[in-house]
Amino acid sequence: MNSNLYALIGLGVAVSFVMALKGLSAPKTARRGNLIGAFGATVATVIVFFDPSIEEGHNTILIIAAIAFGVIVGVPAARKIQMTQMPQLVALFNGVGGGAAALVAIVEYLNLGETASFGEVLATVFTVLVGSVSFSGSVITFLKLQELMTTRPVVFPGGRFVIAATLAGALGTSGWVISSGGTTPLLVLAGLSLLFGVLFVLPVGGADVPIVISLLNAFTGLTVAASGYVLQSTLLIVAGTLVGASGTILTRKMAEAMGRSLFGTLFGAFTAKPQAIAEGGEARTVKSGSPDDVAILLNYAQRVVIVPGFGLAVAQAQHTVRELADLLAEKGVEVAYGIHPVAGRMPGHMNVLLAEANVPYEQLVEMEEINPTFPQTDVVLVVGANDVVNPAAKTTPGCPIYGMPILDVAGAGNVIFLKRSMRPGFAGIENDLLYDVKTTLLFGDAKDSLTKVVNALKAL
Amino acid sequence: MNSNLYALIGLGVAVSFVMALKGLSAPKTARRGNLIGAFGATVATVIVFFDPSIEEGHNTILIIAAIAFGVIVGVPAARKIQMTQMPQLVALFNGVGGGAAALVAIVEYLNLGETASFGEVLATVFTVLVGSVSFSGSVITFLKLQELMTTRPVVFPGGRFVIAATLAGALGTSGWVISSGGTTPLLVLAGLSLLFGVLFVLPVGGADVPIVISLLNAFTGLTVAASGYVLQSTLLIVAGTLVGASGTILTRKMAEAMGRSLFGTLFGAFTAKPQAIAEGGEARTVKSGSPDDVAILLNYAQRVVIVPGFGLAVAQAQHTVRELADLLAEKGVEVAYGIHPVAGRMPGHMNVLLAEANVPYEQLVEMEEINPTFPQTDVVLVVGANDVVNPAAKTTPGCPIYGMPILDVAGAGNVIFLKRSMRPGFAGIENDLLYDVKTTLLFGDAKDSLTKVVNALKAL
Amino acid sequence: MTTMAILTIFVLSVFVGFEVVSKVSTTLHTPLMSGANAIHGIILVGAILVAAEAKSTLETTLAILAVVLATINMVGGFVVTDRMLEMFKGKGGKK
Amino acid sequence: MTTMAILTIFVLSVFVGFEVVSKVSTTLHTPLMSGANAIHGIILVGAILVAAEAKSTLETTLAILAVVLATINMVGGFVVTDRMLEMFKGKGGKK
Ligand SMILES: NC(=O)c1ccc[n+]([C@@H]2O[C@H](COP(=O)([O-])OP(=O)(O)OC[C@H]3O[C@@H](n4cnc5c(N)ncnc54)[C@H](OP(=O)(O)O)[C@@H]3O)[C@@H](O)[C@H]2O)c1
Ligand SMILES: NC(=O)c1ccc[n+]([C@@H]2O[C@H](COP(=O)([O-])OP(=O)(O)OC[C@H]3O[C@@H](n4cnc5c(N)ncnc54)[C@H](OP(=O)(O)O)[C@@H]3O)[C@@H](O)[C@H]2O)c1
Repeated sequence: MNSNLYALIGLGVAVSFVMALKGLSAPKTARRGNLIGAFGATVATVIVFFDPSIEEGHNTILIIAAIAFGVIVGVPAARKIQMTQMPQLVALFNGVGGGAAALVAIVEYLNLGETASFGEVLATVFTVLVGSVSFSGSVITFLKLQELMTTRPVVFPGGRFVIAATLAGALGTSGWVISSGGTTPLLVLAGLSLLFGVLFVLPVGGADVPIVISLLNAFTGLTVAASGYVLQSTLLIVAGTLVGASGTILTRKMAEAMGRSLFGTLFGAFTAKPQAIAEGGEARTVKSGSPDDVAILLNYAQRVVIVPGFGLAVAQAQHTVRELADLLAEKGVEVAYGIHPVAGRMPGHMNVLLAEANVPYEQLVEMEEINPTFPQTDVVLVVGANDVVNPAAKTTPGCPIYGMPILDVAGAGNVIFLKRSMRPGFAGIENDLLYDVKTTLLFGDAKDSLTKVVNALKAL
Repeated sequence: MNSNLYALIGLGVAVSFVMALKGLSAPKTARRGNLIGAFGATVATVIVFFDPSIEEGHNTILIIAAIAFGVIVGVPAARKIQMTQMPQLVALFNGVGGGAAALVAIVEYLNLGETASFGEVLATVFTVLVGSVSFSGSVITFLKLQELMTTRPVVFPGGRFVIAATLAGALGTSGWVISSGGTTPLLVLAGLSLLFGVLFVLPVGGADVPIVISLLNAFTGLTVAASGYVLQSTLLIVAGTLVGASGTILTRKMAEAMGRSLFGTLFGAFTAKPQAIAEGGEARTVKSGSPDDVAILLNYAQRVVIVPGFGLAVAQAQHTVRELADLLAEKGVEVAYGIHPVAGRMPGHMNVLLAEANVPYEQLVEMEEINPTFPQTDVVLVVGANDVVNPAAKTTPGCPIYGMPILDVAGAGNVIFLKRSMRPGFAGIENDLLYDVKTTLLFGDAKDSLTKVVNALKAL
Repeated sequence: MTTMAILTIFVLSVFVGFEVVSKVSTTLHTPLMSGANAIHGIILVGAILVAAEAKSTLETTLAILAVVLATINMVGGFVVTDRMLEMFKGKGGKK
Repeated sequence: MTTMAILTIFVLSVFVGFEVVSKVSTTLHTPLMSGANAIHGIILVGAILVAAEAKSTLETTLAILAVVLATINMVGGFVVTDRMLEMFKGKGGKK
């Protein structure tokens, strides 16, 4: 293919990525934006086979087979995954991207051999280091989110020294690669970087994992840009930098939405004082109620606020909750949903679920707006939420969610929790509100409980 | 200077321009943004003397003298100009920028001679054409705004053919330059382009002149980018393109604020039907009042809306209007200012003036918000405004302001106009509202009239 | 391409990246992250380039592995983003 | 610098220019226009470059004229913009 035409198409693809990101940042255009990006990526993948710099036909069959295999693995995973498990899938996709970038850098390094310029070696080292960190870090976030390992910060004695030593080792090895070259130091670098990725993510509290995914995502973008430099592909430079820059902004925005600083997220576990929660110190009593009790409370309320959380997603109770809300509205009760920005397991999770259940948009009220209305609210119905209403975020410095803004449901007349047990939420900390005199607990799966309450209400 | 360092500083300057534009688009950061831009420009001007590609010392004294002369002309003009004349000054500054770009292109063309590549000749032709249009067009807008010539669209029979012929001539000459080269065709091109600039702006209605300034501003930006291509200066390419792109967006936004399409602005005069206003056909009567009449009307009102316009700026009546408003507020009358986006002679003109007079920000109400409140308003006090309240914008297709959203003051109980005569406003069209039964006219300079009204009010 | 050109392109891309997402609402954080994630799957292009030049078995193996991983990143990323956004269907216009 | 690099830089600059002003309020239209106007006064750099290379009297005359015009554009533009913005002083924080 004519090399000017080829470069022009590459520029067009870069533009499509800008438009994709732009589209994705507004609800109206989000889906179209994603499709534009997918289209651009497809074009880029097809035309690269006509790159004037490559030897035609070499390894082509193998490459096409590899792509087909990747599609066969990736598409069904993306299609079948449940909404509740979306974040870990995104983490995994990000990780494989980082891994791919590191591999590309290694192969190109082997290929260039002695002819590699200083800049190229530097970019290679950067890609291998950051790409490996992104890969292993993403795998750990996956394990945490999938609850294949504990979601709490993992800190071991002297942990911060081990981390610092690993990082120093990785940086030292980078110097080694740059000064003397060769394959061995590069592989050592990859190994140390993988280890560092693991150590880096382990101490992050589960609640902060999405922030880390977003950060690793930005990192991977930068490795792609660095690969673009080595491979002399403007498209990779632009696309990678775009992701790196927008990912950084996004990470900061997500941290803000959770009321944390980025620094605190990453290193909080080291600086926090050990928690002094007297677990089980005194056996406190809770008030548990029947579906009928709950129905009566709701029936005589003027205003009810429903606070959905992760449990609603697990129980797939969004349709039942809607039924209950409609029933109450018919009875003249004012109903609103209080949406915490990080309720559930991904930002916007609750909006997605309730949108799926056709809950009218006007009933979804964001945290800042709903908080002042709790004192005028008679009953708050907390459906499978816990951390987002936990007053410890305000009262217990050092706990994993300290500093996160919460829904101030304690201001309302009555609080009803629908959950299955006394187990804590994602952050793994006790919720004092469960023991409050205002609180009634209705144990059981959220969907079952809601169905019972609806029936009881109808019978009243 | 080391050429890498030189290029790096250039990149830094480009970044400072991005930050300047970004700063300028939010009120809090606007001033700082402008200063950052000025700083970047100063740095660029100093370091260009160390450009590795130029012969050291050649013409340096002359250049520094020229810069000093430019400063001596430019700074006092910018410092002394009255707020009301700001737009024409901006137009003039833009014009000289376009002229400078055209001259630079011509000199570089002479300098390159036979060695100019096809791309360079193309960029030169573009710069000369567009730069010259920008120059002469800006001069005409200056003359219009300064009212050294009529502000109404100038259309002469067959005008559109003359314009089309001039444009065709300019494009033909461009082809001539590209195909055969040489100085003569380039100078012919410059001449034809200057003529085209004049013809292009003449038919634009005075009210649309700021839009044209903004458009020419964007054009000039593009010529700077093209010069950057010829001179191989990344800084000029980036800075020029930034201005070209942001200027285009700004032009569209300004046109929107005035409720016009860009196309209509530029070519409206040709497509509009000739106006059939029966000027002086029947002698219509107006109701003129004394300051005492006005004071009484205001005194017994519950709610008064003040609509400031260009006449307020001319009369420098902003402080007196504030005094009146404070007096009314003391008497328990509810007072608000209705701000039309294009009242005055530049966007935001009224905000600037009223801010200068320390009018509390809360009292300034934008058009969309104030319009629904007119039916609940007893008295509207129109101070030196005309076009922005002219119902012809809704009722008379083909008039220069047709389609512009207006302040619906006719919905209020009484309308008082403070103006000096029955002369029309900027757009040069009659205002039927002046003849309305609801309307009282208080003739005289706005500041004098307001002072009299204040005194009458105090005496009541 | 000169180093300065690359640096300029890099800096400008940073600005575009910053600006383009600066107005995103909380609701769209996840789809945006996921979409950006899919975009860096464009490393697939790099993987194909090195695979097409790979000579030794080691190089070929690593490069082909990179192609597989990058494909999963890209294709999976776009599909999962689309699925997420589908949920907003019919609601999207309202905010 | 290659043509492709220049084209890429151009396209990215267009996006930056579009995005950076996309949120401006009506109140700031004039200062923004005037500030952008001052920025294209950077043609002064070009004028100085050609003036420093000018050989014939014609070239020198035209180039020096360009330097004068560009200086007026740049310096006057920044000063007048600053004056405009000064008016908002103390009010700026409110919107
Ligand atoms: N949105 C995000 O971006 C995001 C991402 C990652 C992490 N996070 C973190 O996730 C947490 C979100 O808070 P949250 O209040 O929504 O969730 P949560 O604190 O994790 O609480 C969920 C509650 O739902 C209950 N539950 C689980 N399955 C249930 C079922 N089938 N029926 C009824 N109840 C059920 C659980 O109690 P039982 O086990 O007793 O039933 C648990 O107390 C925050 O810590 C946040 O930082 C958020
Ligand atoms: N804001 C912008 O961006 C901008 C830029 C350029 C053009 N424009 C156009 O300018 C117009 C603005 O409308 P506008 O209503 O503000 O102004 P206008 O329509 O020009 O009317 C101004 C009125 O003020 C009166 N006046 C002038 N000097 C006065 C004085 N010393 N004391 C009292 N009255 C005085 C004039 O009448 P007398 O002569 O009888 O006193 C005139 O009727 C629109 O057509 C708009 O499109 C706006």
